[in-house]
Amino acid sequence: MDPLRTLWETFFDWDSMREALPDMLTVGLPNTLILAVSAALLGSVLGMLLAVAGISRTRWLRWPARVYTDIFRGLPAAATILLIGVGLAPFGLQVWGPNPYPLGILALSLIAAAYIGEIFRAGIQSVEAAQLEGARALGFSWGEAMRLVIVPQGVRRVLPAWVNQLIALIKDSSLVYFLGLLASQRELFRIGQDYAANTGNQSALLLAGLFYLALTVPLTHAVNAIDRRLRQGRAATVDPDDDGGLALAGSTALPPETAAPSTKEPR
Amino acid sequence: MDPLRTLWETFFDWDSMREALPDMLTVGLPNTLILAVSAALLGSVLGMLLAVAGISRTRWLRWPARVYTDIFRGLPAAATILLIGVGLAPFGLQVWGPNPYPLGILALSLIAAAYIGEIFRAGIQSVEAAQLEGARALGFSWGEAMRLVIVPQGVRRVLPAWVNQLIALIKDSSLVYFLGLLASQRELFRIGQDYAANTGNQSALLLAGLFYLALTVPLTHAVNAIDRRLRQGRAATVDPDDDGGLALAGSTALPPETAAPSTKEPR
Amino acid sequence: MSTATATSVSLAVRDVHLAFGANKVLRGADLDVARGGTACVIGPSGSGKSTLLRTINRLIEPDAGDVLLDGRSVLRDDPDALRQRVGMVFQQFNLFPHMTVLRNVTLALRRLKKLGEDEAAQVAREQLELVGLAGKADSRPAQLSGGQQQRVAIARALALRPEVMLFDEATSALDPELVKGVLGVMADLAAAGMTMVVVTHEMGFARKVADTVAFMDRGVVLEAGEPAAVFERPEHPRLRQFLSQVL
Amino acid sequence: MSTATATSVSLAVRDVHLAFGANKVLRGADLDVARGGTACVIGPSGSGKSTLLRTINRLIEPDAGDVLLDGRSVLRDDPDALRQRVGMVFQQFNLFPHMTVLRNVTLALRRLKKLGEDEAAQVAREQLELVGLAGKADSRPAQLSGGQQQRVAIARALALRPEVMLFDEATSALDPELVKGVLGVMADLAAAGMTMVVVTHEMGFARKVADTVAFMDRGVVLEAGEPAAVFERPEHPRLRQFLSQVL
Amino acid sequence: GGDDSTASADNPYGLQQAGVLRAGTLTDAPPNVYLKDGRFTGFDNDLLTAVAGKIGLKVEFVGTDFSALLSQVNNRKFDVGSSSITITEARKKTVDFGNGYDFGYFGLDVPAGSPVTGFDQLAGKRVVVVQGTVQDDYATGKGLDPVRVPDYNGALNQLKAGTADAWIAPAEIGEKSAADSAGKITVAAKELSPAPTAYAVAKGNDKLREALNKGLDEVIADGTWTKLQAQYYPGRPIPADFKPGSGTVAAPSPSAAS
Ligand SMILES: Nc1ncnc2c1ncn2[C@@H]1O[C@H](COP(=O)(O)OP(=O)(O)OP(=O)(O)O)[C@@H](O)[C@H]1O
Ligand SMILES: Nc1ncnc2c1ncn2[C@@H]1O[C@H](COP(=O)(O)OP(=O)(O)OP(=O)(O)O)[C@@H](O)[C@H]1O
Ligand SMILES: [Mg+2]
Ligand SMILES: [Mg+2]
Repeated sequence: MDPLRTLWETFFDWDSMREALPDMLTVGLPNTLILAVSAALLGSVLGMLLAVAGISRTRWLRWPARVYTDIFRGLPAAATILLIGVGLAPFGLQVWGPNPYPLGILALSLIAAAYIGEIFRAGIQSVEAAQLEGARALGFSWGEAMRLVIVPQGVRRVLPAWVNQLIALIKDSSLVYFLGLLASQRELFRIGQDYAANTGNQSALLLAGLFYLALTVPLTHAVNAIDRRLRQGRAATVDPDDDGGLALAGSTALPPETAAPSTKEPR
Repeated sequence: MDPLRTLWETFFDWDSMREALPDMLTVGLPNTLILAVSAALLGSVLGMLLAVAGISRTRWLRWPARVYTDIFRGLPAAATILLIGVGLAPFGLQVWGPNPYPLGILALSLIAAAYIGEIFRAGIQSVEAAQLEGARALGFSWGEAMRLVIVPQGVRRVLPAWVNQLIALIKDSSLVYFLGLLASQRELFRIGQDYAANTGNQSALLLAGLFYLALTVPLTHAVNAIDRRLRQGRAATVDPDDDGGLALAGSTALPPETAAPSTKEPR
Repeated sequence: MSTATATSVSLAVRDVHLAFGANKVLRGADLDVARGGTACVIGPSGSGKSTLLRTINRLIEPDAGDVLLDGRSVLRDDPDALRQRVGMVFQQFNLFPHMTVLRNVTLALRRLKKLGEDEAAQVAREQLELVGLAGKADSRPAQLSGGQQQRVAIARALALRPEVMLFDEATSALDPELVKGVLGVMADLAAAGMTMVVVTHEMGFARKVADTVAFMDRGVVLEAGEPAAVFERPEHPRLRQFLSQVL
Repeated sequence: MSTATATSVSLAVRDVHLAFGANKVLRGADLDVARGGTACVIGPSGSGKSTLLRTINRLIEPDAGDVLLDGRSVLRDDPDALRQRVGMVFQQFNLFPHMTVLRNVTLALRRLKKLGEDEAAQVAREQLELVGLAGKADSRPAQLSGGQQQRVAIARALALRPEVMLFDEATSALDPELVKGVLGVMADLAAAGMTMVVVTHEMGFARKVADTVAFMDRGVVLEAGEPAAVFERPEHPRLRQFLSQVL
Repeated sequence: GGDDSTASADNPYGLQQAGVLRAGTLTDAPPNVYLKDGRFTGFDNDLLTAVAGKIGLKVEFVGTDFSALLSQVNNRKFDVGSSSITITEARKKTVDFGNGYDFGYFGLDVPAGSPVTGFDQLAGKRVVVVQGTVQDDYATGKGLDPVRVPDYNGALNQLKAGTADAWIAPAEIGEKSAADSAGKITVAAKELSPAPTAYAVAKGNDKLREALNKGLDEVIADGTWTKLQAQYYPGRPIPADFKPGSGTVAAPSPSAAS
């Protein structure tokens, strides 16, 4: 057999995809969304707390944040999910019953928070000290200055990296599988993998990938659009066809220089 | 059954850990390092190219970078690794023989590049346009200005987020397993998983996690230390016991205010 | 500036010391400003003028010395409350780049003075009008010229009606017309009882606005007094040399 | 500034137009500077002075009009080559915060002028010496006072020995002594044949350094001529009004 | 089937590397296939080594994930798949199977003291299975809506944590887990699995499939199969109607083989 044909059939077999599609749409997609969205919200809030604690002047906030981040970022996600899912299972059983989602979401959020915390910290620390001075000179407390002036600027600077983490979270949501899932609890990737294991054909897995793309690409572009809107400056007046341009912060972005070939390509 | 005892036995069985230790040290650790370090290097270089292409004024650079990022970030890592590992296998076989590492490293790098590219882009775009003006007014071309002035500042701003991705890479290195590994090619996580399967408890997996920590924690702190050193300002003269302080960029960080309880806690 | 400030306070800086590492920037600086008075601080670049202003509202804590408002040390109080009484315009303006000009001015009005949205906007617009920037309320700082940014910074600080104002080179980016305008605003403020410290390198400006002129060099105030005295009859040789360079 | 620049060029700005969106910032600005001459641009805040300087070295491309060096349009050439001939000091300095003062000055010397490490450092130190900052070579910009930062920016631009220098409020943060110093430096530069355009709001300074004074208002140069003529016998009523405000 | 371009005189089976049978397997599914002391072993793999020996091939084992195994066999990254792969119609669309060489019992593991005593009492209970296994097929086929986990440890964890009422396991594994559990888990019942397991080869690689079938018959006839059965599944009775291999050779009885 022609190896290219085999490859094609392995990954792009339409019949397998069609077969998996209904399950993916009615079961996998909602479940992935439930897991990812809840964990994204919780993880971002926790991440912000970690970031602020991580740059606090109080050692008793800085150190715990550091240790938390090191551990939850360093351990394999599967191990963390197992530790929390199995370790807290007796407790979870009492509160939520045998559904693994609550503990799974908790574990995913705790992991995401460690990553998102570092991203937000990077953004916040990159804001010039003069901004904090400006805010504090008006009479804002450190917390208010952070909340109203520093954090909004810092977070905007790292939005693309934050999107990274949301996308990773969408995909990590497949790891709740380690906690045991009913057929109706499977998310996109798991359904794809079930088909792959049962048929030996990877097309359903690729279909799961396409679903991921359908979630992540609009997310990326929505955030990029917001990012561009928030970015101050001439953008509003620029030919929309050339959106972005060299969109550095601030307004006086240099115009394209068609006359100078040496400046057209980065190197 | 005492649930705490069960948990303890499941995750902290010293005998299982001791049994797995030699393999982890002599086989898993070197393999994980080979995979992660090569992919980190290649992925960061590609990521930088993607970031610069992504903010270029030339549509023919910006769009491919965008599409690449969307796809490689959106697809599940396992699917990408399989696609590349299986799809390029005939080619790989000719060049490197049946060893799955080269293709695995390639796939890991391509995935990491998509994430790292977005991180670097965030950092670079956050640099004020005035900096680019300053550099170009001296006579530097766009590429030189980027390379000498903008990129160094931008990358420093997102170092913690870059470390995030390196850590994710260390852990993603376990996914080359999908391409098939000889016993001597297994990395930390796989060895942990295999021991866990043979012993019926997760301790070996947790040991793998501890190895990850032993890699990721020093990495984090090394980069943080470099970050702090590069950050301009008063840092050099600050009591080392209170390192960091409120380390915003620039020098005039506010001193701790012990007299004002309302400003001590972030909120 | 139609509304008078509630109270009028005197300001005194007493033997303030501050070092950045080994660099002793303030080495026993003293300054006295009467209630509702205006002190101009002049002196060579790097002599510690900006640093002195920062210690007054405790953006930097002095290593030693004291700052008194109406004779009461500010070092024991809550710095946030202090800074609501002591406004500041920075040499580099320190505007918030992610907010419009209007929001730069209303932010503290709403969050600290607890004004409603509309009320804050009205106060802010009046203040912007006063510095000739009514038309730029919806611009971002990066879309403004240097002088426009400086005026936004002035408006932002004045909108809060502080008892003491610290201006760091408040007219450095302003043309003669605007300097005249700011001068008028400041005369009104002084008349209304506001106490002011103005760092400036424009001697003409200092002569016009100051009740007291203080000459700083290397972290100490070498000479202080009425403008006429300081400018016409400087005693310290360093000050004489300095003034001899004025164009 | 002992080394003379290789060549001496004349500069002409011809009917330059530029709009930021609906905001027409330049509306047909003209300017002529003779070889080795110094033009001072004065005018109210927001009149387009900084924007005009930016169009001269093509940091902003004008929407219409032309810029000529020795009669030759710069708009068709490689802008990087142009900018090596035309140095600029920004109103906000635009120093590189992640580099020491010395590296701020040596960067272009090494990368563009291809000087060796030591040679570049020597040129830079000489230039820093000239602006009184020899002792700050190893500081970061954020550790400097406003006037010190401005002087680094001046040193950084001058170290490259451009044929034309554009100063945007080059003395706004400088005290009278330093203004005198910079004045001396500029006199030397002019004597060595460097052509200069200086935006300033200090009329005394303009009067001292300028061969030509150009008064800008709302994007056009309303009046230009010898300092004596412009300052003593202003023709345009707007200019008369402007000058009447000088302290 | 089709023509086999990679086959040649010195490489009659079209292997990736002449003389070496590259076998894709799992590292973590004892006792069928697993990795111990750096060696791939387990009943299926030891048997495959013996079979390959009969046709003059050396085996090189490669560990992978089950979900990726069959597709890589089909793409000839592996010459053969060895992982207690149950022959199903769905899988036959992707790969070809040799003759069956093993059967399986299901064991029903329950927490000690559970009221469940048989496979017929599982309706409405939370039943855990490992994803993609025959047990999964079986439970799903019976409409049980099982909880799926990635590996045996996951299943065991569910029982221990009390989040599942029963685990349908391969009988040997279920028994080993029960024995290791210090009385916390017991095997409630056993049942014969419906379909045999076999080695998988790429579609159309008939030469290799036939050679493996021939080798399999030889190791059945010479008693290796029986010996490995006794080694890996001690005490497990062989059902009367199960015939390994082509069915034309008889396996010697355990007593005769040893
Ligand atoms: N990036 C921008 N986007 C929109 N408007 C801008 C931008 N930059 C400048 N402007 C506007 O253009 C006008 C001229 O600005 P410019 O900086 O040239 O003034 P200027 O004469 O240098 O004033 P100043 O003396 O205050 O520095 C101002 O009204 C300003 O608001
Ligand atoms: N964060 C800092 N770290 C170290 N040194 C500093 C820092 N800030 C200021 N300095 C030093 O302190 C001295 C005084 O600075 P300051 O800004 O108070 O001067 P200034 O009188 O305001 O000068 P200018 O008129 O130029 O603004 C300068 O020599 C400066 O280099
Ligand atoms: Mg200052
Ligand atoms: Mg300007």
